Amino acid sequence: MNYHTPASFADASRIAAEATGTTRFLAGGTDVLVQLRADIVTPDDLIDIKHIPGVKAITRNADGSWTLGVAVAGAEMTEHAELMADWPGIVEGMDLIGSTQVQGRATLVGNLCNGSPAADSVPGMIAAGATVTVTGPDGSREVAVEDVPAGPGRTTLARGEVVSAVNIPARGENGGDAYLRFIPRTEMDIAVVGCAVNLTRDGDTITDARVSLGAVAPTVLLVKEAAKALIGTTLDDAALEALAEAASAACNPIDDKRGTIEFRTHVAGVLAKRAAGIAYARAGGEK
Amino acid sequence: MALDNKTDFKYIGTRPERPDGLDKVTGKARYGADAYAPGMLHGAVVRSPHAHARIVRIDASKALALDGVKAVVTRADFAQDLEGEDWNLLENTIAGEKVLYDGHAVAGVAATSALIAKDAAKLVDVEYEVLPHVTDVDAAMAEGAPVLRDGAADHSVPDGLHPNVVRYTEFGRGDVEAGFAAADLVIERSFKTEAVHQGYIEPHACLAQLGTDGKGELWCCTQGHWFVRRMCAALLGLEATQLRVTASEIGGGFGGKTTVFIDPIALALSRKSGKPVKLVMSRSEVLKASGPTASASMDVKMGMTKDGKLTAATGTFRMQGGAFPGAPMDMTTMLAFSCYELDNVHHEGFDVMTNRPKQAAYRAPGAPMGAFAVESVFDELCEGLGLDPIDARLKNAVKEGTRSSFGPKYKAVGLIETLEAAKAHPHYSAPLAENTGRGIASGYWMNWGGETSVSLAIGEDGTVQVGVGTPDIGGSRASMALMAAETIGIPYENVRVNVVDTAALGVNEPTHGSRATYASGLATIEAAREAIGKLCQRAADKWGIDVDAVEWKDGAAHPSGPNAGDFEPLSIAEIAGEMGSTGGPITGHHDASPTGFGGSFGTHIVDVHVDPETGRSTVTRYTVIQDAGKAIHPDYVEGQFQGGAAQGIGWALNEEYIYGEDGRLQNDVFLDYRIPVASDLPMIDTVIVEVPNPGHPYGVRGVGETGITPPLPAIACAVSHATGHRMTRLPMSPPRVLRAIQGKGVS
Amino acid sequence: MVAVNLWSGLRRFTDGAEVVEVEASTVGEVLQELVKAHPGLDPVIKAGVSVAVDDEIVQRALHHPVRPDSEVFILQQFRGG
Amino acid sequence: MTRIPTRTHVTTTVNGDPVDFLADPRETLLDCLRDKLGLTGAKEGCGTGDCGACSVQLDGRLVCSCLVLGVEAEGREVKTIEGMAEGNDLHPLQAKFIEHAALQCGICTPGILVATEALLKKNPDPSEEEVRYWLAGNLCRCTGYDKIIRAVLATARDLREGV
Repeated sequence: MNYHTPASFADASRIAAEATGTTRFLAGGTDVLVQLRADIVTPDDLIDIKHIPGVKAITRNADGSWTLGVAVAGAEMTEHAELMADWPGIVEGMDLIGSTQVQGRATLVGNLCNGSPAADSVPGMIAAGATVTVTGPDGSREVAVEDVPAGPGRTTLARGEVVSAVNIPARGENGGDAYLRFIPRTEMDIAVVGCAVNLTRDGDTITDARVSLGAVAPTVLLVKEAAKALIGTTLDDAALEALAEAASAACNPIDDKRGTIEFRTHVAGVLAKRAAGIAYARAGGEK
Repeated sequence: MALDNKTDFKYIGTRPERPDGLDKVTGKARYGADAYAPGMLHGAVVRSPHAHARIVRIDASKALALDGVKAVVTRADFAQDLEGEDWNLLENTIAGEKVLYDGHAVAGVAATSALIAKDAAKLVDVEYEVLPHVTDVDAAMAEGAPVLRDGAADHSVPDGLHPNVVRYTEFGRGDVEAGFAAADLVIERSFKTEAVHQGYIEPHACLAQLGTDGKGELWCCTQGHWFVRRMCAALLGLEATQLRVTASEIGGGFGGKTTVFIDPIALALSRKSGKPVKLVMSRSEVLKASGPTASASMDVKMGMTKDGKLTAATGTFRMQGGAFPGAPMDMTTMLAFSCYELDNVHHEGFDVMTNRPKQAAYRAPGAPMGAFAVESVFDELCEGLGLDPIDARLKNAVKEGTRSSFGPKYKAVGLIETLEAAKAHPHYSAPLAENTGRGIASGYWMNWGGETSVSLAIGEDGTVQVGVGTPDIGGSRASMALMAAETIGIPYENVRVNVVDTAALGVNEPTHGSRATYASGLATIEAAREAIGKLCQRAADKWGIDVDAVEWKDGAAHPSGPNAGDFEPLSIAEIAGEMGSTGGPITGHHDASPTGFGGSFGTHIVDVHVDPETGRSTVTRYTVIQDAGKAIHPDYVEGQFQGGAAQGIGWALNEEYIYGEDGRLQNDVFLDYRIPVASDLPMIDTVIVEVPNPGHPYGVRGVGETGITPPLPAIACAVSHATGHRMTRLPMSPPRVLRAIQGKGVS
Repeated sequence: MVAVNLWSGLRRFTDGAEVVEVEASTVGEVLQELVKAHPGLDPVIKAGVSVAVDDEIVQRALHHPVRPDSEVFILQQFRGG
Repeated sequence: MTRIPTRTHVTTTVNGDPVDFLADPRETLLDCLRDKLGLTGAKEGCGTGDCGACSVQLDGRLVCSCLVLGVEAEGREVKTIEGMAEGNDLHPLQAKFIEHAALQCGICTPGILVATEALLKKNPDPSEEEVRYWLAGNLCRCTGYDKIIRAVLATARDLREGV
């Protein structure tokens, strides 16, 4: 295995493009090293992107939007009070991944590019409308987060392409987001179901919403029908029931060691209601 | 040895700091994987990816061609012509003609680095002919199930059962039909539990050195190094005493480190390569190929009168223990109804082979499953008859003189005392939150004596060293030191207890069966008494009086009787200081297989909140009440209570072996083999009940195992009460509980 | 004679008897005489049993004394963790 | 078959001391600490970041050393359990763990101590719940966590009160 420490994304991209064998980018390493250890993937070339300037930066842009470096660890997000205040749902989703120790290393981008449908940080990013900047041999492009995963363990990125930044929109007034996941224990499990809700209120009425579900389909889903069930309502009981129904209806899960089809489908609706309640309260100014 | 009835203890019952504490908080303590030897090689094991297959061919040529690879061993490198349990052990250690489960070892490799060994293991080419497999106990007994091995059944199995049924038992007394007829309520239910793993955090590890002269050294993490010696000697064709085994500090065992898995492979690799070989299991190997406990399928029927008296009970217990005989159905049957006085009782047990790893002991092996079924039915009887579950238990609880369900009468035991303490505990009467249920259950473990050898020596300064053969898993060195200090009358700090290697003592059984504090403790006391006799003799010689006129108290010899006051007392330090010129070293020694081990009963109270929308269970309050006989070091008694409860909580709620359709283990990492984490649990309250064991001078009962027996039923009853649905399958994972809540059954 | 209580699964080897009387003064003699009276018990004893004498579980302590009025139970072998 | 491993020379600081070693890029920091530097206080319980027995601090951040490559330690600062006591003066957590019998077999203890030291630095007054969640990635199979949590809370109280 060759270990590379490029000093720019252009270099990282070139190393990856020129490599002939299996390539992995190393940010936090909390998936890459597990796969290495378990003999699932032993890369021929491992490209450590943490030596690239700016990868540890959390920046609030002039328009209120956020740019996060690709090596920002979960713990660094949780410790960032302004980011936490703007996008608690995204930060919570990231914070739920693994242990305190894993939080010292794991990154949003690693979680996204690992391609797991159960990735805890991805529904929050999708609900927020986040994008990633992708650097490749031919330059950079911006891709919506929901367009990155292609299926379990796969992404839509081409050979030689590397995510070089995460872009989160400005929070805006009267908005709130939340992420909840279901696991059998209190910590340390992979999500059996995950749900993020991001919404904006005008008074008591929801004017805009995005709902995303994890672990209920081959990729994390953006569920437009679930958002429709919320928009225009005051999150009354009927809206919550419609939300739950839409969430459950969007599920296309599998039976596996972590949960059943029946269970995931039911709990997706339960979590959607609960997450919507939290997001609604946050949008109304409650902490 | 009888109870001293001593109550004025000076050291026993105090909570001094443990002697190994400093090393363990500074990272200096050396565990199985912390040993290194000059010129050492690293080993790796080639394992089967199939649940059941014939080995057609093993080609190690590519592995051997890799630079740095020094040896490859297969079954041919081990003893041939073994029989019985030795053959089972070897077959499990390294496969012969067939692989019998996912992860079954096929070959071992030794190389100059761990990475090269791992690479080489991948290059060992094994050709398999895949065979049909079976992993479920009920499926394995059914007609047409794949046969693991013809002729494996022993004499106990009646004709007509499937060849996978390899042992059978049946016993009881009275007239159960008449008993059921006399009951006001009879409940009969079927139960099922999944296999679980001991989950010790330290994977198996060893460092082996074996020469062609048949002399060997083995360092390993084990609960019993004499067991390791015997097993390795048999599997490698060695003379037992030519192999010296040293037990490292041990990172948890819970029964799972009472046998061998990789140690014989490391020894064989060392013998073949001529170099020391270190072999360490990965977590995945531990889960796939060490010794998890059995899974069980059970039918229990019990009858009760409306005033709460049991009239009859029957239980059928089918257990699989992997691809070899040994599922602990004997202990399950014997202990299932052990809490209750029953004139009419009947038990039946089946030991069934499946394509899973050979089960090993796990804390009270076999008892928790039986308790789950029996205590759940007892609870349902109480519910049906409107009886308080503690009052009803008190009506049936065994006490001294009660004939046990398995035959002999009980000596002094503390079940009633734990039940009364439970009833009086504030937890039992505390109000319950919404969607929360409370469960009560009792359990028993009969404990064990076992071969025990202890040596004690007085140092030249009057301090004391004790050599024991039972590895210290949870603070037993502190307990032994307390007992030695108490007996000799010197400060705790003046005693050092060492777990010594197999060359230093006679045979010792492992730290298992809750026997270490009882048996090694008893032998320590006896060895101390022998040394005291010698100390008194030296004083008598010096004073020129008869030894009978010397009394030992507070760490010194005192003239007594007609000589009282004639001489100044001689302290242990003074006598020890002159040892060399008064007859030589002063030691004490004791060898025994003590039989006065007293069983320990426990009663647990637990509150569980169940989320009605997701079926997720949260233990909100937990209280353990258990009879310790006499708590030598109460901190470590409480620790055993709390640890047993925590393991039981895991077993009840989330832990399980999950095999896929392909017979392969699907959850071979801690991510998916879900043991309780810190945030899953509440504080675990403890009450130590002390009903002295008449078979130990200070009244000690082993406390290690009982604590895992009541949690399964207690938690199941709590969930049943929280949801209104009787839970009969473990684990009570959220999907299963949600189905019950939704009225879809408990399967 | 000492009355020895067997577990009922062993009746197949003892012509249906669940209690067998033997002449013995130690546990070792009890086991020996049992096999002499009922050779079918040989593999059972060899495989390992636990013996209880007067409510004390003496495991396989062959030297342990047995009196004519002792209550003796043959139990399945104990195992622990 | 000849295999020439590419090994990297790594220079780093461990417990304040400059050290260096040669690492195959596949070797974890845990492998390097244990097998190359003789620091066996960090344990491998799982190798997948699920048990926390290998916890160390990397540039002051709590991590699992099994999820860090040895080559990543280049130029960084590593602190292990061996660096927790100041000479022979135990860290208050270490002393309190012994006093409270907060360990049985002790295999998880180094990781738990390293993790709780990081917690108390960040939060000198944690609630029971905060301690439990902070330690969720440190598995202990012996104790049921009770005495561990009590020892951490007691140490935090002592430190706050300047005992």
